[in-house]
Amino acid sequence: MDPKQYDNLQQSISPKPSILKNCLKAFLVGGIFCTVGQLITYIYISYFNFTEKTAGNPTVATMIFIAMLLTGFGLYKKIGQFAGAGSAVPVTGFGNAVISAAIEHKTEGFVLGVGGNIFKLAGSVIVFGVVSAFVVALVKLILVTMGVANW
Amino acid sequence: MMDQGVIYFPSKPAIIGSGVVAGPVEKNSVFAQDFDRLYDNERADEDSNEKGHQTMVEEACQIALKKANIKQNDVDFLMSGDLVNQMTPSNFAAATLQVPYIGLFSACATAVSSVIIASLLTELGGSRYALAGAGSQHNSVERQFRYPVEYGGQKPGTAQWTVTAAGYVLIAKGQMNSPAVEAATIGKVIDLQQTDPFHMGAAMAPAACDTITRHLKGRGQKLADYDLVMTGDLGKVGLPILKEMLTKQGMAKQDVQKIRDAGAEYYGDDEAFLAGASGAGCSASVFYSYILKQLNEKKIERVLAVATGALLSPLTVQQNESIPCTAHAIEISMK
Amino acid sequence: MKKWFGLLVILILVGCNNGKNDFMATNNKEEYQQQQQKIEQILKEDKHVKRVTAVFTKDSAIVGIEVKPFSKWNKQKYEKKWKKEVEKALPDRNVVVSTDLKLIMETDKLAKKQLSEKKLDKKIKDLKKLEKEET
Amino acid sequence: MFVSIVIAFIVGGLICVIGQLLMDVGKLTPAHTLSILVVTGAILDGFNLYEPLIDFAGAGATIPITSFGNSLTHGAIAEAEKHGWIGVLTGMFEVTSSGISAAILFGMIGALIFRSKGQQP
Repeated sequence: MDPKQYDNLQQSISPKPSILKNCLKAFLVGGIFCTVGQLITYIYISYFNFTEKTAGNPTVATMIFIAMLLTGFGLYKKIGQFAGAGSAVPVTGFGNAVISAAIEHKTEGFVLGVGGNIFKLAGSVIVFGVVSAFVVALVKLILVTMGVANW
Repeated sequence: MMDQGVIYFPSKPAIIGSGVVAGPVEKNSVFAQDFDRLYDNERADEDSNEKGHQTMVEEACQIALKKANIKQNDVDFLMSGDLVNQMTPSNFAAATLQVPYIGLFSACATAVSSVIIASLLTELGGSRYALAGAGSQHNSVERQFRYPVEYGGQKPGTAQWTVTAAGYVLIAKGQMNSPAVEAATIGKVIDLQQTDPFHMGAAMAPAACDTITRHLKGRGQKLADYDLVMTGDLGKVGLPILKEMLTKQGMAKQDVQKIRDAGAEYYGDDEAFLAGASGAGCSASVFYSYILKQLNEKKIERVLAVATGALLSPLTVQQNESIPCTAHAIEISMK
Repeated sequence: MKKWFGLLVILILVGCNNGKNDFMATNNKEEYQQQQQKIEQILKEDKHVKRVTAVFTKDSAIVGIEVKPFSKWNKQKYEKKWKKEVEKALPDRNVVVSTDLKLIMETDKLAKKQLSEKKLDKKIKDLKKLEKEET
Repeated sequence: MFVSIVIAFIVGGLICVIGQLLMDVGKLTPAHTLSILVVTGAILDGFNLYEPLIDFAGAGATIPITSFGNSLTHGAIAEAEKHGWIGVLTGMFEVTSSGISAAILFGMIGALIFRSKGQQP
């Protein structure tokens, strides 16, 4: 049997993921994470000296703290299996990637294990964030210098 | 009657003892009552997953020896393998057991390939007693091949759950009233360009199909000559694919439908385990507890046990290579 | 979980809608009636404004403007425009204009409290500093 | 305020749906998906489109990982505006340090106090 024929056979038997159902679940859970974020933002604005602009940072830190608890108690992977991108895309997913790697590699010691592997999964997000931010800012700087665009 | 990769054992090496241990999640397995020991802790109370894995291998071997009433010093060989990097759980267990040892890697098919080698050594007269088997531990395998255990990635419905279990058998010269290894078929490595590491069933089914076909041809048999044909860890999706392939090759439909798969049945209908169980411990724990028990109780007489293995590494997956797979088969009979 | 969440939402709703349906809330000093009306005139016609809260002293003024939810997309553009207009209307004062929730909340608080001019001036200065913060 | 929360829910949910589509239809791994979303956030900020989204949706835009790319670019652009070429390099982490530092800190704390719960499906 050649690979193409087999692939057709295999796909006719394998169950397909229900994309609509997955999207609905991602929407619901992702929405809930953002709602919780919004409520935390309100708390920081109401009870602490933060404006809408500056409340973002403590909110993100709080969300990552929540992610630590959910990961540590073994709940985040259950949410993740249900929600897919709904729990991966919010910043808690970034936190989960970092924290799960840290917990996992604890047995190899804190320096090489935790320290060396903490960004094993989340590192690419930082790398591509920084590189793309650099390129975008540079392009913009060039365009502004040329007088084609405004800041 | 020489066919590619098919071995016949005229002296009928006997399986005189077996030991199967499993982790806490495996208490829910439909095969759990046949296991010799179930741990309450997935690391077998050790401080790392890999150490726990090693302990499981050691205990399974000890149980097999104890059941057969054989001393450790009388064992000539140990054939073992697992899925962790460089097979350290097996290697370290061999250091503890102090039995001459060769580590084998056929991924999840090591459960059977180790028994084939042990039977060969016995057949040659080079071994009085040989231990053979394989194991896997969920956490250590998961973190090596996929993500950290606590990472919240979504697995598709075709993904399988790596079993925490180890199964070992003690093989001796042929004797009455013990299940005998009559023949075996060593698998080719088959690669039909499947690339999804979350769909091992589809990658491994062609290898199982090839091995079963060759074994039946080499032995001049039909599926109906076996009371039980069981594959290792094709899972709930891989098994129907295998059945479809065999049917297409002209095997009788009612015989093909009787093929069972340890991985597909392992956790029953629990949907949390998606497409079922996988891992070297999956086939080893079922073959060397459930099947041997059925044979010993003379409920069945002839079994074809086919363990499948996906020969991938995280590296090859990331380098966009396809997943080559193999399957090894042994024919066990009870007279 | 869902129940708690619903309760929280209701609490916030109740907390926010405490009968403040008027368009503009101020510290209501008679001597600043004129300025108050000026500001109201500027903003009342604007269809993006939901509510205004303002506090005046002799030397300074703070105007918090709540933007309608679906106009928030261009909030920064509107804020710039309003800033200009309000500064023009109150040329002799140190003015803070903001659409930020924090500034609106604080201005609301100031409007309710009866504080001395000096204290109000200081508070407004603090809020201006807060508004300038970037991170 | 209720309307704002509903908007945050819907916008945040929709960004996650985009992520889910990338994974299910585009067959991408989570790491690829998140990287693409971060890059998207960075590019959107280049066109001055992400800040309005934050003004509109609040946490619905700041919680998804896209905002990480946005704030990196935002910091870089803000510094570039002030200091020119060098600013592009130095401004990057000015706004976003909290996410990364919190992740590192809580990762370490998590490793100290937790142990993998492991095997529950």
